[in-house]
Amino acid sequence: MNNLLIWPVAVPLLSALLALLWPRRSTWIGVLGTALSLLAVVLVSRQVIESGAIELALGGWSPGLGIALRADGLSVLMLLMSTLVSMAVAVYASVYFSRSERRSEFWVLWLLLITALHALFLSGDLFNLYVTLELLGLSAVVLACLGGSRESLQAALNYLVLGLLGSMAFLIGVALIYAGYGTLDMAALAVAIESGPTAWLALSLMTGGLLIKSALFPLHFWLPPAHSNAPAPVSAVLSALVVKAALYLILRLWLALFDEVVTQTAALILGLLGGIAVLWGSWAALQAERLKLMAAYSTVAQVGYLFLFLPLLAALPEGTTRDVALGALVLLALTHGFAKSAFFLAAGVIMQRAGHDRIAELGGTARALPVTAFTLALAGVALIGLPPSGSFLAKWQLLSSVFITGQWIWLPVIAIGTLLAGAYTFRLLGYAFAPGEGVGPSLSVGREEIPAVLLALVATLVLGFWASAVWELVPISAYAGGEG
Amino acid sequence: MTQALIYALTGAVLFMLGVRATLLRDALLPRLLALNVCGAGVFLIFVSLAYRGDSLPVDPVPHALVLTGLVVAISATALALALNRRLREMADE
Amino acid sequence: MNLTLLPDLLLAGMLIGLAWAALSSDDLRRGVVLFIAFGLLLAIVWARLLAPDLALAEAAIGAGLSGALLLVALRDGGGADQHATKPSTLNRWLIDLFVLVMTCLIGWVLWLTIYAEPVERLAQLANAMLDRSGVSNPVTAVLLNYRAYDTLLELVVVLAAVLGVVVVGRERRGYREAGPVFHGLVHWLVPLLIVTAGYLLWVGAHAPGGAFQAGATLAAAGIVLRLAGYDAAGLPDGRLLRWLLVAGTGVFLLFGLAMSFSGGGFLQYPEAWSGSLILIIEVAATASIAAALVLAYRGGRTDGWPLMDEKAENREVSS
Amino acid sequence: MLDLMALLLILSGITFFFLGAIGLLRLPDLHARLHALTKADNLGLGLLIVGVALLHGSLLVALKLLLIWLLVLLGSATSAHLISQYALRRSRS
Amino acid sequence: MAMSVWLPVGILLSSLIPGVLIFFQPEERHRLRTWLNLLGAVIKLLLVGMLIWGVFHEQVFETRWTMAPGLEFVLHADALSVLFVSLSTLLWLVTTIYAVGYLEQTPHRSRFFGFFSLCVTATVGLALAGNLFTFVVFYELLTLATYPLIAHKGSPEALRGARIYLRYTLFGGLLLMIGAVWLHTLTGGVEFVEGGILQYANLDQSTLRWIFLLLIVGLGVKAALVPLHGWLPQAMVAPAPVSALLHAVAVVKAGAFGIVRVIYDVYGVEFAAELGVLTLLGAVAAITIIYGSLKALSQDHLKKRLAYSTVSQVSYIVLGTAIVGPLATIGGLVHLVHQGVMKITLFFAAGNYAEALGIHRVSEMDGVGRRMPGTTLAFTIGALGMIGIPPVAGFISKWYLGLGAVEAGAAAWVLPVLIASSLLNAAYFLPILYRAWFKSQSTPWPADKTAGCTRELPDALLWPPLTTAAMALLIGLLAAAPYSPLEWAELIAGREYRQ
Repeated sequence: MNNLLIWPVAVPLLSALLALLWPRRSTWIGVLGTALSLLAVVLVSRQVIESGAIELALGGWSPGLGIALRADGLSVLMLLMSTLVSMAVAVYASVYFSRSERRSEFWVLWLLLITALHALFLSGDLFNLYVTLELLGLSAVVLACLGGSRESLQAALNYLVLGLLGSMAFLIGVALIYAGYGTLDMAALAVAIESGPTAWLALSLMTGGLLIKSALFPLHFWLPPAHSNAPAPVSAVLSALVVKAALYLILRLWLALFDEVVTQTAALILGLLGGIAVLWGSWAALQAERLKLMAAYSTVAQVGYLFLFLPLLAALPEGTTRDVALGALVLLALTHGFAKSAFFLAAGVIMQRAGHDRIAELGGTARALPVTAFTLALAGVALIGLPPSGSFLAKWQLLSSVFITGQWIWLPVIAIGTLLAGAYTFRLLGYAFAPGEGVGPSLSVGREEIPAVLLALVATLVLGFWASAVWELVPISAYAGGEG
Repeated sequence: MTQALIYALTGAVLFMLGVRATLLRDALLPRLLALNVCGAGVFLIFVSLAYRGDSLPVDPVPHALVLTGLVVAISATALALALNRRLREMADE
Repeated sequence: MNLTLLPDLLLAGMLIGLAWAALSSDDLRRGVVLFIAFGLLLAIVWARLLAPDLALAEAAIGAGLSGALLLVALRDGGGADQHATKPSTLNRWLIDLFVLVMTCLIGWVLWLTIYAEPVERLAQLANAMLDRSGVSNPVTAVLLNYRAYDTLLELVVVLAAVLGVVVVGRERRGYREAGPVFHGLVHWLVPLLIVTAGYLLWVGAHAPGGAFQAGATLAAAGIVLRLAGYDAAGLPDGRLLRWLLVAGTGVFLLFGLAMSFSGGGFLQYPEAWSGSLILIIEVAATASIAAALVLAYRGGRTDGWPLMDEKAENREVSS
Repeated sequence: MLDLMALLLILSGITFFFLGAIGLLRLPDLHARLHALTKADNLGLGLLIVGVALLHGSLLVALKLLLIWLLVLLGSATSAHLISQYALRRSRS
Repeated sequence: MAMSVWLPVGILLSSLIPGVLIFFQPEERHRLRTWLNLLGAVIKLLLVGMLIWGVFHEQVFETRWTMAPGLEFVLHADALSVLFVSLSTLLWLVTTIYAVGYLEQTPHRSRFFGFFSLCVTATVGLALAGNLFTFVVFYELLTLATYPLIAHKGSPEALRGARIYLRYTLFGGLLLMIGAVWLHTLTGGVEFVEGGILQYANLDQSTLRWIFLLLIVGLGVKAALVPLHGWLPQAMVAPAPVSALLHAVAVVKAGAFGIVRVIYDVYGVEFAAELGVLTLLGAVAAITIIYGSLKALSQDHLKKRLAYSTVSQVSYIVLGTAIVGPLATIGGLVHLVHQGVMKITLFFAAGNYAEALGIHRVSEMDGVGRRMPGTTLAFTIGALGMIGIPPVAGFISKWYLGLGAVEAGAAAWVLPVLIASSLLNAAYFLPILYRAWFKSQSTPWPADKTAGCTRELPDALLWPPLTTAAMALLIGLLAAAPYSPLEWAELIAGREYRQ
């Protein structure tokens, strides 16, 4: 029995219920629950690393009739990212929300969001994925409007409606799959699905739905307002984790379930959209006047990078080179997750101190908040893809795949994207390190500055020097047709 | 199986009608109606998959899925309406 | 064309017609009312497709509660198209073309999978395992045993949504006290609805019905109460309300975990007990669903929802 | 014989519904419309239910159907009352 | 065994750890900071001493760490890296002492010294990089570590200079990375091997030419090859110790060192010549030498004049590399050290003039020799070395370059370039010396901060230029002694041309 697999879902869920019942203790319950979820994920990861992919058939019913939870390399990596990021953000949020009247609701929804993320990464059933997607979407929407401003509500509402549309597209894809193959279990489907109109249409619809949620150009327009207007800890997880969840699903579908269906053309289209996203998102980030808006546009660009991998993956022959590229994709996603959450938390610290986040008025930040300025710099390094961050390695491998496949068109995209990322990062740093009175002096290094800098360090150092673990984990697949 | 096909096709039409209206309208309430029609379309497809003629027992799995979907749909609708209401209040203030 | 298909074609046509009318109406009230009618018609279709559980749920949730929520949203000032920017003709054409093509494609795939080369799905397996599920209504077996995990997460979705409703705003203002006629109805109706809910809950094990239908029926009772001027809509205050909301998910989760501690898997009921366990879970779920739906209808936080820390509250008042 | 009677009852029930619907569409003001609708529908439903009960031939089912009829009566009467009261209040103010 | 693995890492950590620790020190703890800095520098010096001894005796020092499939982080010490490592370590120690004196009582010193140490770490890492991947890593890190140093003052000019620097170097780094990845993909890993690896790889020649172009342009940005030199004169807004380090060791040298690495240890100098890419490079180097000197001639701002002089002088290294033959190689490599020592002396001196008397311009230097004899003495030695007057070190470099050109049959164009540039060097340095020593003070000093002091300057400011000036003199005089830069350059050339 691998009942271990249920704990990453059960722990945060149970904590959420407790936090709802005892609102006065919600902060404690929230932080502790997040920490225990981290523990559960670590235990699961250890087992996957030691003994390969694991499966838990819930209720003892054979997968297909029942629902199976599965953990393999990819899901473990995503789980680790989400739980580590959420741990750090939780510590930050315990300060950020300490005076908010919506504190207890925040913690309940926070834990529900973690529940949803973990459930999504572990799910091995298509319809169950739909439910987790909805749970993720709804809890994210509610968290996003906790700021209470008109803009944040409007953005959250748009986010909700588009998310629902995306879910519907995903769900009709699921319906077609059930119609064509008579099961919803992903392991069975990984074997059964073959090229044909059913698989084609289902894949298109599901991908289309997920593209909305992962904010790929031109479906990105909801993201910048939603992510930039939410409270800082929420922005952090929205950009770092929630967007990644949809991306994770796309990867799962494309590489494990529909690997025989995917064609070069389809991958090329997504790659092109990704390329436009890189250029457009970076450009918009360069123009942005507010720190959080800049970070949100940068997310659009970073999502674009991830999609650049798809045509390359489709062109590479199955085997080591493809696994290397896939690992690089995952590494890039992870690095971005850590870096962007660090970025948003740092932005939150600045906003609380300065009362605004207008980039041009951030002079003096480096003097008043050295740790936070340092965090911004580290996160920026990871966003540009400079060493020793994980994204440097990923970009190296991305370029390498470009050369191997001969798909030269991506070369200028990557180059210009990198330079633009450098431009917007250093534009910000230029202001932050300039003298000025934009940010008042701080009394001491606050508890809220530490989580951000730790996240940034993970993105720049840990994922740089210990990245080979990613490549060791990625080939461990729970799906027969899949990555391995 | 013809009945099942009729309803499944109806489901497809409803789904796309819903998508169309979601794309064309920009006020919240019509969009919510549209999304609900979308959902109904998908549910109809599911249920027609379950139908195997009047004599054979139905496939209960899609029924359960649709029940779950219904509850999810109304939850989302309720949340969207609540957000919308708050926005209107703020506009009035 | 077979004449026996006529009723089906009629129903299908009416569904599409109603949907079209509801969605293309510029008058929102009209759209909502048509949508409710659409839901009721859909319930008939469910019944036609041998899905009585769904017919009940649709009538109660899809048409009933959705309708109530939409109508009350109209009362809030539902909102005409804010920008009223009509999409350009080209966009309209493109969208219509896209819709047409996609409809054809989906239709084609459905024709292939349902008609041309039908696929064996889970029907036999699900029905064959019924004996071991602890209930004899196959839908309940799927919901609370085979795919219980889905249902658990779905309860969590409800919880998240209703928390969202509570978080974003204050409670809607209530209604004036009912006149004698309406009051009379309420006196009759509410107990009847509660009894019906209990019946649906109980019967769900072997016949159409179950926690969702029961919960929705119970919620209907709450809504009727509120319409009659009982602002609390039958919900308790504060602490108890929280317990009520948590009950469904909590009992479900704790039972599941208990199973895994006692040697089985998560949510793997011992066969002999599964009937009773399912019933207990359903009772709790019914309570939570009903509470959540009524709360969603009430909309927003009330004075009976002291979620905030008292200290924080005081600070806010003093500042 | 029983079937024939049931059929007749059902058909006449449908006719009442039909007339009620025509009334709803054609009559000039709200009160008249309400009048036509509730009267016709209540009676139509009653006839329909008796017909169906005859067809089914089970006492338990017949009792359930009767219950439904009573509830609908109660509901439609009350709602007709509420609607007309509301209309009255509006026309006064 | 263990030591051969840990020594390269230790050399990196000896500046990295103090650097990181210094970041977290509060501003007022300058004594602790100074001790940390000096401790790191001395430990590094000792470790490098061990390294020199080991490499001379053909011991292998290597650390490997897999960062990604096919991407290994390799620190490897060969004769060439030792040359650069020793230079950076020695000059870091001197510059640290100078910087402590120079920055006394200025804000943000923790930040400054933190990045200063990181900058040295990156430079040493570049020197020790055992493959192209590791080189790229440190090349980019160097960019990151120097940016805050250039922007340190926070004034609009400083920020502008830093921004320009960043634009150039990020662009260069990107091209370098693209070239490196491309080559990496073709060969499956580019280790630095004496004599080069590509001649055996049997790859398409025109592809290799393209890659060479990418790599050299990428490196040429930092090496300030014309027309990629635009950032260097702008970057002189940085504090004097930074300029000193930038021009002598860190950035400019990193580019030149990279070019040497690519030509000798990746392509192989003979193979590169076969590809025909060296002629072009030699031409660019020659143009840069002349152009830099000409520009220097017209600068009144002292540090700008020195900056253009750097543009010109660093290309001697590139020129030496571009000429095939051991003698030219020796000339280029030894200039890597000689130019560093001499140029750092000049910048120290320039910093002292600004610090003591507020002198920023050549035209303000009349009679400064009498007021600041020690500094001016150091400046004079450095300047004479730059011109190439024996026995100062610069002469040795030029001599070997000339010999190499003759050996390679390129005398026809190299010798005129060398002569012309030496004349130009004389033309822009000798007037300064003349003003300083022989003219009398005509206008008051712009900002006399040492008026009334008995000594010219505090020890921490005076001794570093004198030390480096002495070094410049000594390595010129004792060029034939064992372990001298010249001997070492001969050792390297011997190993590069062994095949």
